[in-house]
Amino acid sequence: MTDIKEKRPVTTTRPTTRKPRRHPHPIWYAVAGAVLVVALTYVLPPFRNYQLATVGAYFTVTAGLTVLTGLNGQLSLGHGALMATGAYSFALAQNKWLNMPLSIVAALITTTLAGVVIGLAAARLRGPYLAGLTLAVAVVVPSVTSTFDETLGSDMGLSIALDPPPGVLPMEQWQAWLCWGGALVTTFLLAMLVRGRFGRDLRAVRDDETAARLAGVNVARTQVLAFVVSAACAGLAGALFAFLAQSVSPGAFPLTLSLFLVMAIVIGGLGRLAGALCGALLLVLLPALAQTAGERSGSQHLEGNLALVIFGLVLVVVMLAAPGGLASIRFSTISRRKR
Amino acid sequence: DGSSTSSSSGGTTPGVTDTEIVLGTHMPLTGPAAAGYSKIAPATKAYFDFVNAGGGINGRKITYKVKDDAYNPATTQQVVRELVLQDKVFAIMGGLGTPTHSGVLDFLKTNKVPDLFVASGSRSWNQPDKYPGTFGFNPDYTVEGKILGTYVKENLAGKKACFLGQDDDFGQDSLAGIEKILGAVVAKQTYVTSNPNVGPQMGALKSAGCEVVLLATIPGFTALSIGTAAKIGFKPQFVVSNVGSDPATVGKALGAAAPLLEGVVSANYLPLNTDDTSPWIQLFKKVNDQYNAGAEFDNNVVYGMSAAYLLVQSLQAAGKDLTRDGITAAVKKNGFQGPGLVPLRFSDKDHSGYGGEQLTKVQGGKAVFFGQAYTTDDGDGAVQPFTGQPVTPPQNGIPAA
Amino acid sequence: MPTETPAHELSLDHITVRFGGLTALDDVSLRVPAGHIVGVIGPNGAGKTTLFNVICGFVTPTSGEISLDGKPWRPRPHHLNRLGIARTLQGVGQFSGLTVLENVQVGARGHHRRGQDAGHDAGKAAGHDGGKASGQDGRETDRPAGRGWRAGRERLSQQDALATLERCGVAEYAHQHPGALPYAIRKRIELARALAARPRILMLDEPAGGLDADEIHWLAGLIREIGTTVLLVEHHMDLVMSVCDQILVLDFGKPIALGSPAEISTNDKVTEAYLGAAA
Amino acid sequence: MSAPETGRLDRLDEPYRKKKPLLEVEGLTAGYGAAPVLHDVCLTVRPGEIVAVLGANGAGKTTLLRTLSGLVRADGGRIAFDGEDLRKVRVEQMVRLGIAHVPEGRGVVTELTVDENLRLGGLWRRDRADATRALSEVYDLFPALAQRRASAGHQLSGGERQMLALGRALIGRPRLLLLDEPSLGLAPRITAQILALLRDLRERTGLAVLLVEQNVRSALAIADEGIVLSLGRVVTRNSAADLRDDADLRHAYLGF
Amino acid sequence: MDRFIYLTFDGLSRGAVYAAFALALVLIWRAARIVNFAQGAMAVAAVYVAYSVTEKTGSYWLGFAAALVFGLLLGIAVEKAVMRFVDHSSPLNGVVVALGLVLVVQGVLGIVYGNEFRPVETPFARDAFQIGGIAVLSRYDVFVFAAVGAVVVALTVLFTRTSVGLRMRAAAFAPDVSRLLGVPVGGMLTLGWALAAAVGSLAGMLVVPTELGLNPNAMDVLFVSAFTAAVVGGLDSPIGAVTGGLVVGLLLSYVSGYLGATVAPMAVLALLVVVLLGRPGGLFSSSKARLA
Ligand SMILES: Nc1ncnc2c1ncn2[C@@H]1O[C@H](COP(=O)(O)OP(=O)(O)OP(=O)(O)O)[C@@H](O)[C@H]1O
Ligand SMILES: Nc1ncnc2c1ncn2[C@@H]1O[C@H](COP(=O)(O)OP(=O)(O)OP(=O)(O)O)[C@@H](O)[C@H]1O
Ligand SMILES: [Mg+2]
Ligand SMILES: [Mg+2]
Repeated sequence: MTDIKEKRPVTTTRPTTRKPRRHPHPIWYAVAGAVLVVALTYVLPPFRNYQLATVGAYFTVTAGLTVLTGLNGQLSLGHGALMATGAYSFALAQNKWLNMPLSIVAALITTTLAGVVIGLAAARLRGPYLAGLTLAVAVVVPSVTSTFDETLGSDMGLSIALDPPPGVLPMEQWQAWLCWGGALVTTFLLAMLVRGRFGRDLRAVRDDETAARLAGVNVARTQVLAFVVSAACAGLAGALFAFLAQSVSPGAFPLTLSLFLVMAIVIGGLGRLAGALCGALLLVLLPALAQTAGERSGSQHLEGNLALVIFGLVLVVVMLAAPGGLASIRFSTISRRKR
Repeated sequence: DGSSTSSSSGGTTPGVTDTEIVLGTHMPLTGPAAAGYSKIAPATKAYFDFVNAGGGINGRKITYKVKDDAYNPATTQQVVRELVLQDKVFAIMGGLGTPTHSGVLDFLKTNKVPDLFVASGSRSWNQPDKYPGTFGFNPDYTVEGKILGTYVKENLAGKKACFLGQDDDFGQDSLAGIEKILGAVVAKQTYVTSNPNVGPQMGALKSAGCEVVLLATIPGFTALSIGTAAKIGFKPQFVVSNVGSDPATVGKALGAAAPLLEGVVSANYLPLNTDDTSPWIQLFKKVNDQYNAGAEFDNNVVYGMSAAYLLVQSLQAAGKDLTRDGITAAVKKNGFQGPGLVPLRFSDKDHSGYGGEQLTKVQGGKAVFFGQAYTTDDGDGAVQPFTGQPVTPPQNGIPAA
Repeated sequence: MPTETPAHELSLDHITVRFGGLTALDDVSLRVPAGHIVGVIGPNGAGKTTLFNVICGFVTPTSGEISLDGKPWRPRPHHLNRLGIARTLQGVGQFSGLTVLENVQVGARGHHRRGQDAGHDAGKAAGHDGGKASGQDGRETDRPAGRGWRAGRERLSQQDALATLERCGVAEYAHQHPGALPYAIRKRIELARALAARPRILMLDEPAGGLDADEIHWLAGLIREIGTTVLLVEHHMDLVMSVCDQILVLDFGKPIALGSPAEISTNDKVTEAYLGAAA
Repeated sequence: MSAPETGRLDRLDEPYRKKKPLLEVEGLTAGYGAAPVLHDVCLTVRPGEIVAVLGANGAGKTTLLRTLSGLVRADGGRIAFDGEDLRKVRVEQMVRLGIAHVPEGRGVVTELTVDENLRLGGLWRRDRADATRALSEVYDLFPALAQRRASAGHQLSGGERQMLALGRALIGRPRLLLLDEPSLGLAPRITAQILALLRDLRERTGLAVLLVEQNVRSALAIADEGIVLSLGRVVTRNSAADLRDDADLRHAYLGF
Repeated sequence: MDRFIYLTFDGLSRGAVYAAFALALVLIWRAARIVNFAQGAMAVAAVYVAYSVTEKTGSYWLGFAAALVFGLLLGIAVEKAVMRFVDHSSPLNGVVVALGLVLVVQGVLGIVYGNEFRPVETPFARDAFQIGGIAVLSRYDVFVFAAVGAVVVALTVLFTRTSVGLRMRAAAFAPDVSRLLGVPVGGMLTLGWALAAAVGSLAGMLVVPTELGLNPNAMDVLFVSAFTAAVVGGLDSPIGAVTGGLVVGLLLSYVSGYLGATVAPMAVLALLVVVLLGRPGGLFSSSKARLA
């Protein structure tokens, strides 16, 4: 066989790029995360624990969404509706059986089914057309709840029966544990799932569908699967939110929620779980910080609106300064810039 | 002063020191719902500032923390927890909205936070056994429906009465009240806030031959409904819920078509912002000018200040030794006399707010009261005329203990 | 050899493809015997890529039949890999978000199944099947312990992909992203991805595009030695003439000639339509 | 080789050859961020001259053309075109100076039709009448395109796209043509036709061409001069004839 | 039958305003390949400007002109000051920046004007003409139809007949190639944003009077309907936007009229599913790209 390299002394001198360093196994991240969260819940005051819990619940959905949007390239503006599906299923099951694990399973099952249905339609659509369809899904929630108001309770929603936290555990701490339990299990499973062939296929489909099909990837199935996986994550997150709020109502899952989720994963850093975490943190902290900043500096009339302006400006500025998202900022980048 | 920790009440009551009482609320300050409601909290705060300037209550000044929840129940959860757990408020005062506020009832109960004068006409606030710390303010939608129904029954007898309502508990409770008096209406239609076109609904009412249309609508949709009806040459007598009847707001939304409002019947339980002869309005206007930067004086301002007045009354009644149990007990004891046209219903067994309304009619672009006030309940109780005398505010505008 | 190879591995019968008013393929028939190298040439727009698209299932023929191993067959793109058919694209179709190594791994999906399929002679002829891999590192047969079979399989596919990249002379780029690489390198990565599937039928659409003389020489060697059935669309006549057993010439979608390189190069119609006076 | 009928493309009567350089590049350094790809590149193209740029893949040929037309920013060095400093000229001004770049991998706007793509090539021109004339000349030159006038770019075959990109560049009647692997995907007959056309244009209009081509033999067959790039540096610069004969060089860099 | 006719006209007049706004979305999509989620907020800002001008001068038409001019300028400002610096390698970056802009614009409007509803005048009466006792169209509806028609014609001419339109499309699809062909890509983007924002402002002027009243969120709900309309029609086609707008308007009217307002959003979803599963690029999508 002719080996082309031998005739080309010039080209072989090109420095070979180093092999990327190996990442630790996801289980270590999960364990470290769990230890950190449990430790945190003992030092944080109750409200911070509640916020921590909210971050966990958001992380569950942003992680799933970043797999769908970041790795598979499908844009969903309807994840708020999937969360609502999970939340309502959880509420109904919980009010019927008062059994948390069972209710969470119920939430997972219904959202998975919803994910299959939407995913099947989504697999045929691209770009803004997919955005349009999922947007319509996002805005249909109130309509569904009022059409079936006997069971879903219309605008008022449902309140949820919950067992008290075990032992003498304060409620907020219990909430943080459960939400982060859900988040860490989810992200661990997602990390395992996207490490190997499936993750590669997801990204291949995102980058070039034709080439992916020729390489043997079943594009439609990969896309549906991605949708289902991320829908299940959204379902779990919805259940966690319902658990946190002890109630569900359509107003808690407005279109803006769906939009904010997309915003979170993009600003956090699209396609990485670290980005999803950044995004989840941002979803909780940024509005709070913006509101505080607004309160400090404005009169009564301004505070809400000023917070809005600050929130929006931060989003724009971050996106311009770090187009790859927060998770893409590395110390090395920063130090290189300084030089 | 250095007295921030020690307190005559033992220092155990959150949000209360010798010099301060911290109250909190949640309101939509931004987002689509802000348009209707964002003026209430500033008015409430202005009245508190007025009281603070007059020396406060038992030497304590009121700090009122207003959190924006954009009318999103999930955000309400967040901000109310922040108020209770982080800011350690003494009580939640005037939390606004049915879906938003009902989500935090359990949390407030668990944390034993008094939940005073919820700004919504839902019947959910009146559950003394389940939520002992929660109290309403507005007459509930069923009470109002019964009173409006009574008006139709007595004055427009024999005319075909129809209904258009918001597709939630507001519309449903309202319709329930109306039908308790009138029996089934000839035609009923609903709308959803996400679709600002009531053409199909008004068309249906028109073709059903309706002569009276009862509206359980928020102001924007009142305007839309009346405007749309006129557009298609449909001119029934409109009878509108207090929620969506403020002629200033609705008239503005109608713009040039504002004259259509003439003759529209509604009801209210607080003095009307346009009634300059009312001593309450005079007081509130003064406060508004001094402490609310002269904000446009509409019925939302009247509402905010009336609620604030009631809260100050409650604090006075709870006495110097302010505790959470103390204030709920004081509210339950009732006996408050204030701007309201009818009595508050508070008692051990009843946590709903005002128990009735008086009818109004739009004349010359303003609403004016006519006839007399009625009271009733949200059950099958009769609608009865209320004969009590209105009271005037105290000289200095601040209720005494 | 476990089974006897059928006479015609792939055959197309009276394929016609129309796009609106345009007839891209007009009653094209082609029989491809196993192990043969069949070239498809013709002027630009003659329908060569369309013919490939028909075989791959991207284009459904307006009429005509396809059969594989003598059985009627309806191709579907993502089944090809499993059936042992691999194709390169005319341009470059790479996953810009994946490293070069991952790009090749995507194509290497059938490999663990084929690893046991020792009778697969095509790979062996190219010195490229499991035998060689295990000869190199001796790890193919025993599953690597420690992280379970999944991690093991992943490592296997990685080794395999690296070996394929090496074979195409682009292993040094394994951990780069393909977007910024020179065109010719990307063409070879494309080739590596197709080879990684260890196909029995390899379809190459202008594989020499952008390659220099040296590389084309190397490519010719590869095609000749690979031992699988090859369908080759190419404008580089030296390459086509030197490697093909049989050549189909298309013009405006119509087959105008079919024969050995020698026959084709002396065919007047072909010279006129395709090669031009220069050739 | 059948010479195409392009008589009407003729604008200049006097031979422009061997006049003062049209393009002069000195000490050019350029790249994509971190490490430069091109180092200290020098070259000259005179009117009516065809210069072939040769080199292994990855040598930086494409980068050189992209730098000349401004798509890649030069980090250092001088680029002069007809006396003007090209580094100060914005990309969109290049056509107006008479520089046309046919990028690697067919820069066809796939969402536009063939006709729209071609018209786009002449939109900047003030001489509308001549732009229209040039358009019909291109259709004469590539009858395949004429047939597919109303087809969207993304329906075309590979070769059709290449013809489209090339034809579009000709509509601007450039003085300097930067061609990046024009033969890519083209049938031998069309390639020959295009090379003949280049020769023809150069003779009659003084067109200068910087030609990147993997098919070294045919490139050197029509070129006057060749430069060889290796790892971003000019390793040889010589007349085409000499390059054809230099066996060592051929073996080391050109592989034939 | 009367009811059907009534609902049809009601739906058409509503659909026309969706169409107006959908046109703005189509324009920006063609010119910059971005779905501008800030379009609604920007339009509201323009309507506020018109409101102020009309308050001051008492003239509707001065306000109208001011809104269009302001829209034009706002579009230029947004492109030159923000969008130009967005890294468009991921299409989502632009979307997120647009969402950020929505918050900024709404917040600023809230600060300047407050969150209350404000009345907006219409230049023509909104009482519908009656034909045989059925209300059909008002003068205002006719005005809206005329305006929408004019915009469609203008856009169609722009994109199919003029060289600027060709340049804009080329610049949006292939910036580098366009630059090589002498297309000032930056200028084309600015122009696209300016025109789209102006059309958006026009749509805002037409829409807001038919809504609840002017407030910073006045276009939120409408954006969803208009985007749906644009998607149904095919984002690349002005005619598609108008068709989509009218279809959505009619559907909402029929469903609200015959089945109740509550189910209307579900009907829209169903429409999208049916249309997009049949034609994944919308009703007026052009031919499918070849795969290989
Ligand atoms: N999906 C399609 N829609 C419309 N026309 C098409 C489509 N696919 C191919 N064509 C047309 O069919 C003809 C054949 O195209 P094909 O790509 O098969 O040519 P080819 O022989 O591969 O040419 P080349 O050598 O230039 O690559 C061309 O004219 C092309 O424009
Ligand atoms: N966009 C880019 N970003 C970073 N590096 C690049 C980019 N494009 C090219 N390069 C690098 O620049 C070098 C020269 O590439 P270039 O494309 O100019 O080579 P070439 O001589 O044209 O090769 P070929 O003959 O294969 O087309 C290569 O090492 C390549 O990896
Ligand atoms: Mg081809
Ligand atoms: Mg190159």
